[in-house]
Amino acid sequence: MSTGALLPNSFPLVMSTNLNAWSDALSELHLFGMPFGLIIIAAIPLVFIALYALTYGVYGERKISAFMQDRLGPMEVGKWGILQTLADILKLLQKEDIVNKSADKFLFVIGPGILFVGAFLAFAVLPFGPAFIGADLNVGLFYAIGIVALEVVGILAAGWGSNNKWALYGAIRSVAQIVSYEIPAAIAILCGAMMAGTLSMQQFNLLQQGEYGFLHFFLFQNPIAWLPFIIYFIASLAETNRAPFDIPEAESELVAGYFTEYTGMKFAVIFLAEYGSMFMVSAIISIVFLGGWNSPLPNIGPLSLNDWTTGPVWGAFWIVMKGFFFIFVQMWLRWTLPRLRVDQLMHLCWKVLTPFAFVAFVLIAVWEIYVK
Amino acid sequence: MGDTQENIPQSGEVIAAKAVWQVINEKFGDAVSELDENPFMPFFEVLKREQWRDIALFMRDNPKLRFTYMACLSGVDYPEERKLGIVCNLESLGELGHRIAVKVKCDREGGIIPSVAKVWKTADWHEREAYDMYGMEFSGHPDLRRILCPEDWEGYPLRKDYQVQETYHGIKVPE
Amino acid sequence: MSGYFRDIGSSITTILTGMGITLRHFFNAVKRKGDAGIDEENYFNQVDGLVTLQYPREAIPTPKIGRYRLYNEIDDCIGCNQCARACPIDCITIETIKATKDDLAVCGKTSGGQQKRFWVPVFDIDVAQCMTCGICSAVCPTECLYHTQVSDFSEFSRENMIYHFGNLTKLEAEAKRKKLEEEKKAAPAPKPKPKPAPKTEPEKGSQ
Amino acid sequence: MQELGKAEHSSVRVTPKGDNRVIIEKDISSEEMILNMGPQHPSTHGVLRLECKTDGEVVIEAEPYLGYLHRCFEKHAEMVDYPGVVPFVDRMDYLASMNSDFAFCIAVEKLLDVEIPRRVEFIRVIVSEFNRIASHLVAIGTYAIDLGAFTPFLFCFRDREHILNLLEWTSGARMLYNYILIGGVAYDFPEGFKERALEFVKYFRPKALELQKLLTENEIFVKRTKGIGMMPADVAINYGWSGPMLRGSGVEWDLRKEDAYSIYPELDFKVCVPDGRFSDIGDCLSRHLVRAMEMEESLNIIEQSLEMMPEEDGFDPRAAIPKRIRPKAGEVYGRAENPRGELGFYIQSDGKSTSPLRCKARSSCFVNLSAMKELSLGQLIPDLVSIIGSIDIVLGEVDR
Repeated sequence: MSTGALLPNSFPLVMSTNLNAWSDALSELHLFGMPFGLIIIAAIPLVFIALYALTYGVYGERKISAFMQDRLGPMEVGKWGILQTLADILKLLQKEDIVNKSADKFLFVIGPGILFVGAFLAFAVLPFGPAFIGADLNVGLFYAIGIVALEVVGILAAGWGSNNKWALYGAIRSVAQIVSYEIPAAIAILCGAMMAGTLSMQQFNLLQQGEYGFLHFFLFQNPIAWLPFIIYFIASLAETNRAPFDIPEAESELVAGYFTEYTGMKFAVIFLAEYGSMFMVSAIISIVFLGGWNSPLPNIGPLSLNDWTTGPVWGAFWIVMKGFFFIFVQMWLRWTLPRLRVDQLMHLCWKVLTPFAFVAFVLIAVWEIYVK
Repeated sequence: MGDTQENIPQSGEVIAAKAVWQVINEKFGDAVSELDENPFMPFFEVLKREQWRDIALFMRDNPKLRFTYMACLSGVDYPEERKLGIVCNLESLGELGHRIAVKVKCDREGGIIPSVAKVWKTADWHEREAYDMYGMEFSGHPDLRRILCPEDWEGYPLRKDYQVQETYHGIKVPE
Repeated sequence: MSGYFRDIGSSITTILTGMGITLRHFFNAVKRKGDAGIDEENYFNQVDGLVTLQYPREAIPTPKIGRYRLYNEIDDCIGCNQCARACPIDCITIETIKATKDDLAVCGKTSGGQQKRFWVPVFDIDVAQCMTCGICSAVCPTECLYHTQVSDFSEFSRENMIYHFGNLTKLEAEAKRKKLEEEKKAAPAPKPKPKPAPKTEPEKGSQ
Repeated sequence: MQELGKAEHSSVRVTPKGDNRVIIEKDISSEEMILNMGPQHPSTHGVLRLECKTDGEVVIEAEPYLGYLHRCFEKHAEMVDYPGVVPFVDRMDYLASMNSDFAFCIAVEKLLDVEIPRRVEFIRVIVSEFNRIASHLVAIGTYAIDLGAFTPFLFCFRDREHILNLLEWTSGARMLYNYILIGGVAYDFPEGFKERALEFVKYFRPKALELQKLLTENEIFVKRTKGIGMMPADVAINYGWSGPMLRGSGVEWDLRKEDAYSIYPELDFKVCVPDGRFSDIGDCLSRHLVRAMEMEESLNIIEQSLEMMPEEDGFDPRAAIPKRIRPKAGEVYGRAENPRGELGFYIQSDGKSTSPLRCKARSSCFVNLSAMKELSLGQLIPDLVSIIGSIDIVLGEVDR
């Protein structure tokens, strides 16, 4: 459980063995008396969200959905339509920024802002590999769950401020949904915290480290962990308003839900926030249950695959890949399933997921005390 | 009627319609006209149109008739008779399977026909449409408004003497 | 209670079935159906994989019978006006001038060998209005009016959607009209025959 | 007369019931809100406007407003001659033009005295059954979209595309065919049509099965549709429902059997009614199932009629078309089974002119939609969407 398992004898920074070596070094960087390094630390998740949302989020989703539906998807801008999202962003930038006359201007403007900030703030505790984390809080997980829920405020502000009945419906539905699904999600995550005995994100990763790769992940160490894993995954779909729980933006019922009235860049920001929180929940689930930035490859005799694929850069690679995998599953579900109804959604939350989460909680506690 | 397959049920249709008409004639006497043995659409006319709703209800509920299904209700203009009218194609679903058409006529200006919207719900919107297109009133209709044209449209478009209005809310009406 | 668990069970199995189907399509995306036309043998050869085409560059060919843009072969047109009368939406406008006797040779014959008796200075088709029903081409006695396979003919201006097929310019038409007047004056009313052509071979076009 | 009033109401009442219905506690109800659904709304399938009185998510009442797509079909029909009406008929139910043409031609042919060649009848049946599949595919696909599943929609459209290609190959147009003419059809089948059509049947069966697995059997889909929008059989008849809607309520009534027009009596097919094992009879799921089953039946019909169709060299499908269509004076009500129900034409001819004196189109969607107000009572907004989707309206036909 020590950091010594990381690659030894490397360059002091690039291949640092110390936990959080890059972010610590950066935070001490001052230029002209300004905490320049901190700005970089803050900028890295921002750049990451933007880049990932541009490439994998929007373009990937469009391509994945297209392939699942026997279509080609975007093909015109660039080879295989790779630059399609850039073109879309350019289009959105040029669009007129309409604030309708009867809207509550303050709420209308601040809504997407809160949404984005909520999604973005959670990235502060997200470890991009062993060497980089925005802030290694000892309550990192708790913070992440809490701050993602800030989105509710943004959605409500956007929906109410739009002064549109559809937007209002969308916002109310969304708030009810997110607040409800916090409970099974939190309990499921608590199961993970119980297995780890910590709330610090980096500690989670360290605890799941080992030469047998994926066998050290909580999901494979504890058979009961599958239950909270699935519960959290389902709840995270609801929290990020993804299908089959996309009833707040149900396009066939509520036109576009809480962002019906948004145009141009504000619309783009809402989208960015959605993709941001999609990655956030995917990263949380992979940290808590699937070893975060640890390599899933085991050492098999002379093939020390695990050692070869461990390191600061590899760590970043693994966590991003795991996040992307869960995002793929989210997209996959979205392009397969119909949408639930409002009351069925609540039924699923309160009558299925929450009891099962409690059961899982108890079972895990029993396992931790008596079996382990 | 060239098609042989269609010929056989057609002639049977007229016979069945005749039996139906006799039942109605027994009950209502001279309120209904003679049966027109049109091979494609045997029909009779309701001469006393105040009784149309009673006839309709009788046709729906009498066990010998059971015209449960109204296929169509069309408004018609009869300019040479100075009348407007409706033609109802009725049918009995199930083992009886007979069908007949009923005509009801009213005056061209301010004509009133009793509504059968409560007898057959189909008639609800069809009567609204007939009112929209021809302008006859349906007394007792639950919600007699225009249905296809805008509320404030002038005139009744399917009347033979209809003149299209020139502008509608400042928009020129083509032709 | 058993219903509760049965619901959960069937939800999971049906969702997994559905996901299996979409995943199979996802992996089938390396194949493409291609742009085989319906009249080609291999149309149903590739049943999996992507089916869409990048339209302007790739397109499924229109079958020969394709009934799209209306075209008039004016050299064969005898100006009988049947198409304009048959058209349910009146998108064809025809003006004809009777050819004078000495002009008949100039006026020429159709490819079917029928003598043309009319100049057709105006033969306008408003293809923006045309609903490609094919009624006009069915009544055309000389089969000079027909729908082509060109299905994509958008224009930026609506005026460009009116296709002019007339075989005389305005000046020429004026000259012909004058000539006809003179001929009429010269030979007073030699039994005017308003529509000679259409009755000769009606319904030929429909076969 | 008091009895009259009572009797008038006696058979007509929809009692919304079902496992999945939500019971709303009235003490938490608040102010009513008027919600305008449409005319531009993704799930109203065109330009239908529903004025919903809502209490939270619950629709207390939804009043449909029509006429946004009113194109004066009946007036047009009085202006143009009989063959000219057919293209306008095409444009009424633009998803099932062949079937609409068929209905209109049946009506006019009843007035005229024409012998229709046997091969023409087969051609008509085959193309209209193809079009029925295409139309049901749209119905099922858009229903999937209404319920939030996008992929089945595109699968449906992928398969519909093949049908459109087949129909374009034989008729020259993709959507608005003007193919079935009064007394005949426009063209004979092209060379090789039979083989391609059979290939399509072979291709489509597994795809329909896949669609069934992906959509119809999906638990979420079942939960969204089962027990929603219940319509008892007697009320459905009283509303004049027809086609898949009426059969969804368990009434075995199909004009192809009842009227036995064209060559349908010679063909072996069954009238699809739900058996109540998967759905509550009369709910949205039943209607969906009927459509899915009818596609299978249409495939059977196509196979049979392709086999039975008499082959004739140099066959002229227009031979029986009268030179001048001027029916004798009279009136007729002709109808055919459209994918959406009974499409009937009441035609009145004065025997003098070549255009009808009166041509009333009894459109199936118009009648089916008229039950919307009653069906929507006390439903949730998502259920309202589900109900509209299951009615499968084509606004072109509703408004004519």
